[in-house]
Amino acid sequence: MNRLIVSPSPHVHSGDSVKKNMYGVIIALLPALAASLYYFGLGAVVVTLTAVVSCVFFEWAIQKFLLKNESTILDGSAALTGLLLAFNIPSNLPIWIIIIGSLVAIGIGKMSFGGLGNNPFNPALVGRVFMLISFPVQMTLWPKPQTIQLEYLDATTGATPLSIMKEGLANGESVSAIMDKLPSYTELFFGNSGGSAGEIAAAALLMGLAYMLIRKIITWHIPASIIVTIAAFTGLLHLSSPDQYAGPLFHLLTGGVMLGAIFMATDYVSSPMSKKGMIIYGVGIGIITVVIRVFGAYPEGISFAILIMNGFVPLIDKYVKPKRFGELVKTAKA
Amino acid sequence: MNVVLITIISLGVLGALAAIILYFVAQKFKVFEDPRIDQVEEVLPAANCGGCGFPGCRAFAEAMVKSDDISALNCPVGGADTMKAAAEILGKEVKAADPMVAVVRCNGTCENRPRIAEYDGATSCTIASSLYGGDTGCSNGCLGLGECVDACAFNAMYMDKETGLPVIIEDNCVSCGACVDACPKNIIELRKKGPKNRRIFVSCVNTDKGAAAKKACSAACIGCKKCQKICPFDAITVENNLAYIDYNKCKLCRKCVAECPTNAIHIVNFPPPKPKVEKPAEAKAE
Amino acid sequence: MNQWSNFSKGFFKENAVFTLLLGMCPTLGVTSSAIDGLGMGLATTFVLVMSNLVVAVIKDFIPDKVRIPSFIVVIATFVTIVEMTMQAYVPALFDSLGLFIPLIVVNCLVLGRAEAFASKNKLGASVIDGLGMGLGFAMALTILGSVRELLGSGKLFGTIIYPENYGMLVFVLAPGAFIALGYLIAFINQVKKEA
Amino acid sequence: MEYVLIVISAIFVNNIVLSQFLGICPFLGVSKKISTGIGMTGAVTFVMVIATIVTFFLQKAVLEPFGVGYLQTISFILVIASLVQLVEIILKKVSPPLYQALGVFLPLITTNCAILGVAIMTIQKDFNIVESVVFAAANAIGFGLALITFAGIREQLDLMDIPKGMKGTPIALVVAGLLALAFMGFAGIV
Amino acid sequence: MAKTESTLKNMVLTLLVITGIAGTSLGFMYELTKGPIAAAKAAKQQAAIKEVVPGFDNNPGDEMYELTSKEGFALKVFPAKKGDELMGVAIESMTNKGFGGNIKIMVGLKPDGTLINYQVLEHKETPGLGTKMDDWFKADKGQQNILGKHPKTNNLTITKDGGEVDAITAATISSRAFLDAVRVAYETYSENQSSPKADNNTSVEEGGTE
Amino acid sequence: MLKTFSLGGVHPAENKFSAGQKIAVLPVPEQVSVPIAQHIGAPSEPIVKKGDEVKVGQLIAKSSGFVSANIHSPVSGKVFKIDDILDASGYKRKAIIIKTEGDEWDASIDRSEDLKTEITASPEEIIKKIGDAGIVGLGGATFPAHVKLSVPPGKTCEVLILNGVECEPYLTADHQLMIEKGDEIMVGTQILMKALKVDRAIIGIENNKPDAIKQMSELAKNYAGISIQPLKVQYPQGGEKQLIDACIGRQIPSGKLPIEVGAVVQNIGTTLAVYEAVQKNKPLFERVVTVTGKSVTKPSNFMARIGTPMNQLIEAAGGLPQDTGKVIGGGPMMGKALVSTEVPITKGSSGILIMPKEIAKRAKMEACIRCSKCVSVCPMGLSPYLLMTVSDKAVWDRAEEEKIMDCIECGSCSFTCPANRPLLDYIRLGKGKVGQIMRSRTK
Amino acid sequence: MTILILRYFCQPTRMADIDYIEHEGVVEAVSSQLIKVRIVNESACASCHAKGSCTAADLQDKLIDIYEVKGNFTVGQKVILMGRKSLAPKAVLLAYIYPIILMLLTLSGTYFTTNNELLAGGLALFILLPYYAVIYLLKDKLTRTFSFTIKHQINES
Ligand SMILES: Cc1cc2nc3c(=O)[nH]c(=O)nc-3n(C[C@H](O)[C@H](O)[C@H](O)COP(=O)(O)O)c2cc1C
Ligand SMILES: Cc1cc2nc3c(=O)[nH]c(=O)nc-3n(C[C@H](O)[C@H](O)[C@H](O)COP(=O)(O)O)c2cc1C
Ligand SMILES: Cc1cc2nc3c(=O)[nH]c(=O)nc-3n(C[C@H](O)[C@H](O)[C@H](O)COP(=O)(O)O)c2cc1C
Ligand SMILES: Cc1cc2nc3c(=O)[nH]c(=O)nc-3n(C[C@H](O)[C@H](O)[C@H](O)CO)c2cc1C
Ligand code: SF4
Ligand code: SF4
Ligand code: SF4
Ligand code: SF4
Ligand code: FES
Repeated sequence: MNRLIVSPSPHVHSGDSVKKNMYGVIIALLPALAASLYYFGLGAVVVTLTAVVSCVFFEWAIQKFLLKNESTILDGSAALTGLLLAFNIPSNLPIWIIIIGSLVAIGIGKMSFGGLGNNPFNPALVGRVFMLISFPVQMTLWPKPQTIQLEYLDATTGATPLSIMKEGLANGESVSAIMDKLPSYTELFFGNSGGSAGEIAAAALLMGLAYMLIRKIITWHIPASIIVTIAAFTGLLHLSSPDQYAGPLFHLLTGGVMLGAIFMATDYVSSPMSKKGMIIYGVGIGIITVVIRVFGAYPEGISFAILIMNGFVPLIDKYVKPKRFGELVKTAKA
Repeated sequence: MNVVLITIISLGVLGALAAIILYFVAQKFKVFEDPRIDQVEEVLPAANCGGCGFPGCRAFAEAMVKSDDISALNCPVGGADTMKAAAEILGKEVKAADPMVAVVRCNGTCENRPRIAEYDGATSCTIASSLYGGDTGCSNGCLGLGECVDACAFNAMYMDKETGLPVIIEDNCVSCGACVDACPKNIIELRKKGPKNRRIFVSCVNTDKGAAAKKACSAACIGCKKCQKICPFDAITVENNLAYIDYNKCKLCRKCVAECPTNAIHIVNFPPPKPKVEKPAEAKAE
Repeated sequence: MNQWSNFSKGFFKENAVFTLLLGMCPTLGVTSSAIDGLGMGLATTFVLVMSNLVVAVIKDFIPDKVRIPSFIVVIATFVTIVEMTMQAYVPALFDSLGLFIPLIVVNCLVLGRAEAFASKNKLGASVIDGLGMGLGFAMALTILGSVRELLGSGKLFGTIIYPENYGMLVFVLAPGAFIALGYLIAFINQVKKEA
Repeated sequence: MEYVLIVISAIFVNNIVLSQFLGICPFLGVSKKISTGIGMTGAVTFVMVIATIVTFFLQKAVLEPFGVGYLQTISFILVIASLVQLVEIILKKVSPPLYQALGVFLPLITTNCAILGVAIMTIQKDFNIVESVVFAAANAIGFGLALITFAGIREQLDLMDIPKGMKGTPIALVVAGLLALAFMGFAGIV
Repeated sequence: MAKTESTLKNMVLTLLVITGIAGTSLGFMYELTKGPIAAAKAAKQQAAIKEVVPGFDNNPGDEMYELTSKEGFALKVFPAKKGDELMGVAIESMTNKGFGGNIKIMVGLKPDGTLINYQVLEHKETPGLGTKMDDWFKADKGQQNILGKHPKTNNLTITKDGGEVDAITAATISSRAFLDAVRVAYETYSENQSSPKADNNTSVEEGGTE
Repeated sequence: MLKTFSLGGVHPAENKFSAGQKIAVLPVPEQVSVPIAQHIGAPSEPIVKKGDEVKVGQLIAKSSGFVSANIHSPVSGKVFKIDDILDASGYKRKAIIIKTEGDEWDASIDRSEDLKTEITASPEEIIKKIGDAGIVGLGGATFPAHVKLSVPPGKTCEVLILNGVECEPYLTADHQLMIEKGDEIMVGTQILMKALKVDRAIIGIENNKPDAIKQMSELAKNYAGISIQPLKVQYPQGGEKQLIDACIGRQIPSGKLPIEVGAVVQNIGTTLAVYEAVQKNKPLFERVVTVTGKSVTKPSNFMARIGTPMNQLIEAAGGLPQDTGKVIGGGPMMGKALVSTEVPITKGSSGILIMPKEIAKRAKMEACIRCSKCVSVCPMGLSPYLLMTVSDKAVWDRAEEEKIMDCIECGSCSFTCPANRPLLDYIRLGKGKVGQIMRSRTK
Repeated sequence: MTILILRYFCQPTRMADIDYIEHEGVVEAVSSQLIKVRIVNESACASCHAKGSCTAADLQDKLIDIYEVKGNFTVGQKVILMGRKSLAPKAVLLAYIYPIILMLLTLSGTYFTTNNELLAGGLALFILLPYYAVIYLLKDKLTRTFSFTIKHQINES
């Protein structure tokens, strides 16, 4: 007789898979990738390829030689980490630094904890911040965006809007005076400004967000709470002293806020599990980002903010549980 | 010299103060921890496996120090040597506990026991056993998912891929009993290691009636009581269609072995058979 | 226990840093370069040896209940001596070790050895124990310092090994200290398992 | 404003554990459970504040006037060691059940570098008494923040399959390192 | 040997004896190292002065006087003389604008205010970043070098702020702060130049302690 | 917006192949095996011996406790033996095996087809009759109905909720019953209302059964106090707690019963059985079973005697398809996979689902990526990913703290998990252990 | 709006749900109204392999008095000691946090009015005396608050 398969229930599955989610995010990143290729040309190609290839390679090598377990490189998470790492660094970064960054991201940030699903911190950001602190010189030289450029290491460099703002304010210039030196909001929206390879085009990133929301890869809670918090906080500051603090739109469209809020803070592994927790997490990221940007030494703070809140995720998960059925009791009238 | 004087005075005052405070502290917080606990703990294997029935090696050490009669205590991992060493520290006597070893009481290899279904759930014997009796006709036998192997902290078990059954590596087994507790089917038993490591046991736990048992597994104990009748030492009892050999009574005469029609009785570590006719499939004698 | 193993246990088997995890603050705090690590290690060794020596001598005169404060006084005395001597003769090292010199006083390793070993053993054994544990501690600090210095600024004991531009600054800073020590301990555990 | 800066600096920017490397032993040792971490924070705060006041006294009223500043180390440690014990005695005397409750829930490990370190630092920074106390309390809170966050992560990691070689201390140190890395973002705020 | 019992008397006595011995030895040790410690400090100062204003033959420590800057810092000024000729002054200047707080430097100025050399004394900048200022501004690379420049004729601020000095890469804050300390030294010195400095010169004497 | 429950939920493909198939009466089998444990609670005690003659509807095993139920012979014939047989539990358990001879019903059973609307029995009599008839919940839980209807002192029931949701994919038994036996169900409802002393009953029906909603609404006009509540299609709407939440917006607190919020839930099939027991004196010995599956040639709804071997039903539905991988007793979400098709139908068998090999096999389990999808679908607001981990690591106190006992084993979490983690497998393991610990504590 | 947000987050968290914290202990003495249970302080140090060298550890056995006793207990029996979980924070508050706040207040109050550092410090320390006196007076109440119960250990199969 045909041997029957037995297993505990349920006997059907939604068909969702880790792979589908990861490749879904990669697809969502394609518009931003296109924008970065458009503005940074060869540099973007080199940086992206190096990061993706080395992340996947390191994951494979560590699993093969150190952990001696089954390889999971095909699930797309390493490639995604590589892609996001590439999106977070200048497109003229020397290859050897990118390789170190990938090693740190995958080796320290992910595989030391046992691989996919175990890492408390966002691997790509671990890699990025490690590089930022280790190689501050190279990590703060931003190539100027221009249509289809073919230079890589010797691309002309310029400051990011955020550092121009920070420098300007430090020199006592007023916000409006500095804004005149900067690209318009529309230009910022479509990515025509200096910055990391993948962070510049808010429009492209928002397309990715829409895609992920529709495919139900992520929920709105984290991105929305980050964006709203940043807008509200900078809005308040701006209202209190318009000459000292740039407005919300500026903060949202510059630097990595969009990339961070949409793609990095939402990383499943290092974000909270409950909706309430996600909102707390998002609000925390928003506040810390603004504090670092406005009061701290770094012009940009979202990477740090996400990492810091990653640290709090276990606490959030422990004390902020999803609403349980029957918790809010509506009993019968006695 | 002035400085030296001030130094001495201020330190002296401080010292005196500290002395007084600490004196009172010491009065209030008299805690006596027998230093022998540490010493005993030192000689214990530090496996913290719980095989002794205490939460950890330290708790066991405490128990040893505290109890007057330690004959009931035994660290299976360390064995007689450890117990002797510990007893020496305490100046107490140990009776050498009989060394034990785990045995797997199921011989439902893929050959003996045809599979009638294919399990596709979580790899856990407990989960599988809460779902159904198993993927063979025998609902008592080993499920083959290796929960016992995972439980063993001493690398003394592995799953034999051919037979689908766990195998105990006698030399590594410290008889901690973790596997016994882990198995939801109560298949593993700790038995006396026996003289020259020789022992005899019924390798089956099936309680079905003879025909059903036989149908499910060709090596099953069918409860025919032949062994019981032949045993000169009354070591064998048959209950619920299943024979059991009491290791305290068994004198290893091997009469029952040949008697068993299904070869359900296993012998371990005996020299190879002399002229005798065919031998039961000795699965785990090696 | 023979004297050699009494001495050598501090290097590997019972290394304060790698296996006992004692005195973590100086271990992490002053190892941004190999030389600082070595200096701190030696200072600690001195205190450890001297206090073990004194404790072994006076152990029988001390009532049990003031054991700890007495030991603390002894240790603190030697720490202060080290402090003053360093300040006088190696001011540069004193500056870079900073706060961590007085903190030798609370290094569990020092008090721990006095309490666990010297107060129970003979003079000779105590001194050898102190020397072994101290040098083991110094060795650990030097290794960690070397690793951090090499990775962080491309130097080893101040000699340039590769251009500083290629160094990873993190290793000179706080996070690098934790991370480097973490992997070092993992590595040593691995070696120990294989040995 | 001054005080706010002291507080922010001590908690976030120059966190006592994550950037000053003080109190690492309890940080690694008492961080397996969040609840113990919380208790530990309370105890450390209390001891740190009292120790700071007492050592401040000692410094200003004895050591400085008599010109025996070099006795700082030895006298501070003696004072602190006795103080911790004293606190225990008083608590026990005053309310045995309260003391018992504390005893069940948390350890009082306080002879660590953090206490002595903070006491010495306040003197070095030449703070006045209020500043000193605020500084001490802020450092204790900084310690607590790091400790509790860290304990949270460790509790989570406890449920995960960390590779064999990294289990235990190594992974804890790596986590501490990454936490320190994250906290570097606060650099320059004050 | 029988252990001493833990009676109150014994305890207090033991501790008294121990602290007594400790105190005595520490006191002597202090007496012993007091000199060398002071000497080490003085030597350090002397070396710094020597580096920033070489070639003097007086003891600048003896002739040290203090000036107060606009910001309220007390700056020590060490006149370095060869014979009677003022070679220049070494000024211990500082700023609180550093990345990690205060930065203290020793600046050597010619009597006319031209920068001879500098040495960084104390700082809490990030190793590898801010610490580069130790020799960054001495190196002949790009517009890094500030030696031999005159704060009056040269705009000694970083290029980003419109000046003519290249900042240390990725350590703009430290660079600004460092140049600020140089400015403080120069401004304070030059302002007091006009006023009769001879008085100051002799009034503060207790600077170099025994 | 249609009403539904407030937390979580999933929507698996419905696959109701047998919808609209008239309930066909299955021929009486040659031999039946009636397990004595087919309900929640203590197994019944056989009161017949080998060789005894029995009639259809004759009591053959007696309830052996408060929570237990009578069992009646589904056929007439001779008791062949009482022996251990493999049943749907996957284990061998005791069953009464009867060889059929003819089809002779117990005389007291009213076999006429006419509707008997007048309810003469008093509430107590109703409950007694239901108990005597061995009626247990046919919705799957097989909880003895008379126990559920005996409202404990101090509690009052305000509303009766009928479970016509049939939220499990594939199954259509209740749906078809509502179409074909609407009137009987209405009367059954009235009986239950009388037994519970309530004047309000709600029949919850999911929106994917528009014909049933329409028909029942029509009928309800003739019966006082009964209303129909159409519900959004969402699994596990049929879960008692979810259904109450969906229908009347009340949530049963953790560890409590529906009566806590003044509700009692009964399944449609149960209601019909109640009608038959009270009005027609017919004990529970047959039920509607859906036989379905992607490659089943004739997906059907059968009226089958309890104890009929499943392979007879499968034969009647066109035989076991070649590509069969799994045979499930019940629906795909909560049903039990069977080792053999020879096991008998019991009171709890709502369906037989035959799954082809290619979809029967679970995909490979991967590491949890903490995507929180399991959390958001859990209708009980639990954290399944955590419950699985703590069960795996045997951290039982944490499992208890995380309310593992609240899990209704709906399987939504395992269904959703992109990493294919067998969440529910482990949660069940944990529930078992924690339950054991909790019980030992109260002892 | 703010109120709404506050409400959203201020729902009773799960902390309160599980009320008891548990701790293993051994019955040390039994009398008519009171059972003494010895616990090994779980101060993490207890299980640290380095505790031998670490004097910071307070590895002490503690005796806890149990007043509310249900069931039979015998000396030497292993039991589970239960305290209400909310006790822990409360104990920390009473023993440490409140006095700190009191000290801070006294300190800043005195300092900013008198500008005398030593006086301020002294008073701040001194204020602890009345504080602990109050605690002492509240002895009975506290005894009731910080009471533990015990139950039999479950033998987990
Ligand atoms: C002050 C203090 C310091 C400690 N330090 C360490 C330590 O450095 N390393 C360590 O493994 N355990 C230390 N412990 C004990 C740990 O908290 C913990 O109980 C122990 O590591 C458990 O080890 P296990 O996981 O191997 O059972 C310390 C405890 C205290 C109270
Ligand atoms: C940990 C850390 C250390 C830093 N150390 C310094 C420093 O020592 N000096 C400094 O000027 N900036 C320091 N920075 C600040 C940044 O490098 C800052 O981006 C830079 O000073 C200004 O940027 P720019 O030089 O690219 O204009 C530090 C930042 C961090 C996070
Ligand atoms: C997840 C889940 C899904 C359920 N789905 C249904 C269903 O679709 N139809 C149904 O009648 N009962 C269903 N039940 C059973 C009900 O919870 C409940 O036991 C039943 O409706 C009560 O009626 P009964 O006692 O008459 O069976 C389900 C239970 C659970 C836990
Ligand atoms: C929505 C989403 C966002 C992600 N974001 C990141 C990210 O920011 N950084 C990263 O390394 N991996 C990211 N990943 C991939 C994956 O979760 C990551 O490799 C794990 O953290 C590694 O354990 C993301 C995955 C998803 C589904
Ligand atoms: S085989 Fe069983 S008894 Fe033997 S060591 Fe392993 S777990 Fe313990
Ligand atoms: S012996 Fe028991 S635990 Fe081991 S594999 Fe077989 S069923 Fe599982
Ligand atoms: S099976 Fe349990 S844990 Fe999983 S979704 Fe359903 S109720 Fe939640
Ligand atoms: S759905 Fe699966 S992968 Fe996602 S959190 Fe739950 S268990 Fe983890
Ligand atoms: S060395 Fe700092 S706390 Fe132990």
